[in-house]
Amino acid sequence: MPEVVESPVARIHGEPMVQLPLDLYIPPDALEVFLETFEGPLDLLLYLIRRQNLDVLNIPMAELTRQYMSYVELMSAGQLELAGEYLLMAALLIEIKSRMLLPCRDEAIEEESDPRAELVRRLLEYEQMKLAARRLDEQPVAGSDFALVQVWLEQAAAKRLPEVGLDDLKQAWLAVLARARVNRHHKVSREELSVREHMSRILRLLQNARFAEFAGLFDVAGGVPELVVTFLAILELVRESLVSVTQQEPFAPIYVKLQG
Amino acid sequence: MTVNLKEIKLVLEAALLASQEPLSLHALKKLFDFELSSDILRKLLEELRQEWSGRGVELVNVASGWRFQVRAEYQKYLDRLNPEKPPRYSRAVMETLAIIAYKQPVTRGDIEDIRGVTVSSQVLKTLEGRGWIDTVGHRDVPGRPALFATTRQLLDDLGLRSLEELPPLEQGDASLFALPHEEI
Amino acid sequence: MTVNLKEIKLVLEAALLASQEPLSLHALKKLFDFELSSDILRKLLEELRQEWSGRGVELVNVASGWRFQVRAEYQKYLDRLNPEKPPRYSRAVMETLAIIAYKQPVTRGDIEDIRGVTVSSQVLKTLEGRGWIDTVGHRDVPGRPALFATTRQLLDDLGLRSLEELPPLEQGDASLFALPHEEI
Repeated sequence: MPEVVESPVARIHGEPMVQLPLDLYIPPDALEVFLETFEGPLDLLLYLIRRQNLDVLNIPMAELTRQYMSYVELMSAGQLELAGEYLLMAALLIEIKSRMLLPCRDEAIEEESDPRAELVRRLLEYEQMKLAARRLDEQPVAGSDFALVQVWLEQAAAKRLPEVGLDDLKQAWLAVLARARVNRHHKVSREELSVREHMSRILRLLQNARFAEFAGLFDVAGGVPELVVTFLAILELVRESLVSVTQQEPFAPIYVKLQG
Repeated sequence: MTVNLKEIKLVLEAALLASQEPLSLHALKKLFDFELSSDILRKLLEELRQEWSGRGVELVNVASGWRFQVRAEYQKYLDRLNPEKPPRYSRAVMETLAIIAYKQPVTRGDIEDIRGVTVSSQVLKTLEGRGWIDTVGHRDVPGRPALFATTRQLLDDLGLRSLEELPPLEQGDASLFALPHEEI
Repeated sequence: MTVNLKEIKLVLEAALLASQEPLSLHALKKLFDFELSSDILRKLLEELRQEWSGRGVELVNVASGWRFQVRAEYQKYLDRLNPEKPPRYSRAVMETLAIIAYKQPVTRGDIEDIRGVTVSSQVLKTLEGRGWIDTVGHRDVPGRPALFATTRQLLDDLGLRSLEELPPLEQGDASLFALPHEEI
């Protein structure tokens, strides 16, 4: 015979109670605890059937209903709202019993016409799920019943720097323009950019050597446009007072100095 | 590229040891900048599993892929390091999980029909929060109730590859179920 | 209790593999319900370290104890697994960079004039730290503010040969992006 599961009905003062002493007075607190051990009317019915070794398919309705009602009465005395679902089941049990008391019209009772059939089906289905829940609960669970392996991995090495693309830069610039509403004033052309690039180049060069010879700033190999742009860059630097251009006397070397 | 199989296996091992999540074949292939066939990969993983047999840690294949985990027999030692265990779930939670696992997809109403009691939102939230169930659709009836199913995460956490590996359903005391032709 | 040294080593290995944090000798001793001397423990850990040499994962002794970690040479493989989305610079950083790129050389004041908000030192430090801007001089006005310009490094990182290759800003573009996500 497969195991009949006898989980404690209640714990009173820490002591598990497997059987509820029906003939004893149950203190209200204990009843509450007792109720919590059942997951509902089906669970209670199953308990009664299993405890009494009743045949599920041949439930003696009178006895079962009587026992069930004695529990439900105890229950409703304490917490009526909790007993709601139990009372519904009580009604169903009494209905089944009444129908079974009615005389049968046919000689043979069809299996399907047995009013207990639906209840039995539900009891069996619930019991199956109840057992499945227990098996699932016994299944080892990752993290609590067995640890997962995870060795240390250097995260710092994996840290990545933000990537910036040309389009990001362009979007950022356009956003600036949009917000400043100075689109026209700040329109930057390629020519201006190359001038600005040379301005930075010259300034960088002068950082190291405070001054440089004017002619030395030009890269002749770069061609005419390069020379023009370099010249414009120097003019722009002078205009922005970033550099000064000096010449002691005509035809003497011209020097470009960092201002200040 | 001249990476031999031994080296590939070391890379696989390192990646699996470093990852808490199971790694799928697809993910494992990404470790290499050359094409690695699924057949070879499976063969190497099988070899790795063999090599790790008889140790405190085992290589297992679960729903989402492969992972290393501590062998059950060794867990008791590790438990001494962290004695407190997470509390177990209530019967209401486990019964709800069982119904969703074995009858999926089910609505809350289906669960309540089977259990014979209302299912509290808290129970469903607990399971959803754990990543063990999620909503996979809605039944086309009035109210369009959500249909719940179990997730891959549940299978992973239980160390299973598919729902078929769930414990088989057992019937209660079958011997008592005689045909109901007797009188009351 | 008859636990042999081989078994103890398997337990140590399992515990160390399952722990991301280093485990001290003190913690490792707690794995066993019998006294394990520090000498034996150290000897076993040393043996374990030897056994793991030449693999993708190594056992190391760091300040707070022992741990397994992925060997540096194997890091590159694992990086392929999680091509996490690269972080992005804030709008302040990007706009500042754009202003410096298109209007260089500029002072912090220039940038603030154009953006209409103050520029935090952090923003400039981020860009300097990345090697994308540097100071090319000082404007000869009171306070002698630093002049910022973009560097060769920025061009290299953007794959450009010169600033002229920065995206040209045509009229159409400007209007297209005129008021994209204007915020106060």
